[in-house]
Amino acid sequence: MEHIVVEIVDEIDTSQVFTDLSHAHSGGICIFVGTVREFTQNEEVVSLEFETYEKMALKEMNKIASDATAKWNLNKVVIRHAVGAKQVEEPVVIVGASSAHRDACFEACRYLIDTLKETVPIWKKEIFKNKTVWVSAHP
Amino acid sequence: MEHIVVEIVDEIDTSQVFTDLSHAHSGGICIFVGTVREFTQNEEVVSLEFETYEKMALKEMNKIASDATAKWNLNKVVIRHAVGAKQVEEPVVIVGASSAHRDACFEACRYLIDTLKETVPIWKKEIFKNKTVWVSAHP
Amino acid sequence: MELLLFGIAKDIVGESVIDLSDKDCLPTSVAELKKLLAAAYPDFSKLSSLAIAVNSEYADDDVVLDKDDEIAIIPPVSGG
Amino acid sequence: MELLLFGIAKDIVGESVIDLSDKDCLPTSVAELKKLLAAAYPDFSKLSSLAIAVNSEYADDDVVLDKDDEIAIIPPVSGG
Repeated sequence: MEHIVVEIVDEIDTSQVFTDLSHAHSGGICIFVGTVREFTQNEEVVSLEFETYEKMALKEMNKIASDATAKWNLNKVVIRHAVGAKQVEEPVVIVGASSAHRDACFEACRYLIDTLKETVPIWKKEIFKNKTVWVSAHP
Repeated sequence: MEHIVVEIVDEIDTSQVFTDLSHAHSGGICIFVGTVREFTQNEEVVSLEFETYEKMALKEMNKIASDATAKWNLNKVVIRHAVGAKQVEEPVVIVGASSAHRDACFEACRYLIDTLKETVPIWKKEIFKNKTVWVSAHP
Repeated sequence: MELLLFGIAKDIVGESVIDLSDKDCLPTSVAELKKLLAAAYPDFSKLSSLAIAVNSEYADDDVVLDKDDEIAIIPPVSGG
Repeated sequence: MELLLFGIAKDIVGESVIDLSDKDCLPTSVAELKKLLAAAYPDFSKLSSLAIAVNSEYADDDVVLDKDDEIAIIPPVSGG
């Protein structure tokens, strides 16, 4: 699918996503950016660290993007995730879709981020002052 | 509200919106960009032309942004609309919200664009090869 | 009393401002103004909707008009 | 047969790869591999979930393992 962009990167360039999603047949673009929050359950986060099983992550991201283009009438789809150390306010993931009308791009964008969080093999470690935690590892 | 940005501009700089919405307490940013489509009901659009009653438009945009911060727990809100002539693929409106969790920013972003389209005094003229049409003017 | 016109309303009237100051009796409410406009410009009745703003706020029919108010005719909006 | 480890699974084992090639009998299915891991590393049972990927695809318990497969242990994912 030529209109799908799926990437694992060291740094996310937020300004690039509009170029990726721009399309003459699109009237709407919806984008979600996940960023590092300073607090998790009232504990101050120093930084986050992401690692991935890249080969599999790219396969899963491609599946999600393809499924989205099958479910909705989309002109373009982007899924881009960062790895490595990320500081507060830095973007860690950006997903987006563009479509003729806004219903499709809003629904697709939500689907992209929700499904990515469920299936893509990427792991987030929260680094606090006195401990580190692999997010969601334990019940 | 210091965290609300509401503007009428000649050109939308899409890269600026992430800076506007970035916040240490936000884990999610949702953005919608409205762009000029090449076709409306199978007719080729040459360009669009937007005009506004600026004083009132800014008031209405501020109301929408304030209402959104009352309905959802948002850290920042942006509503920015362009006026003048716009070509195919150009952005004409950008709205967005940032929040701790993604439900709030997705719902708020949708609310911002839906309400803007209903209440803000901005008028769009579609310029086709052989005619011009004020959008939504007639039943 | 001046009326500001936008979008298709401006095209229908052919002006971006209507000056009512020299009229003998000015409309005293939004309802009266709407009646006056309907009589003067029949094409307004063909629009999907027609709102009036007084001092840059949407105004219901019963809002009273003062000669110093900023009044605007708001045809169907189509931003975004 | 090598197992790739990520996230907390890597921390539990203390390695990013486990080489099973020198074992006498290799696991022949995903189910067998899971049993073997549970016995060798009791801390895996404390995780919210534990998936196995074979050749970079999620694999059900009944998937058969070949000695040349790329096998990965997938602890609970937390991207985004």
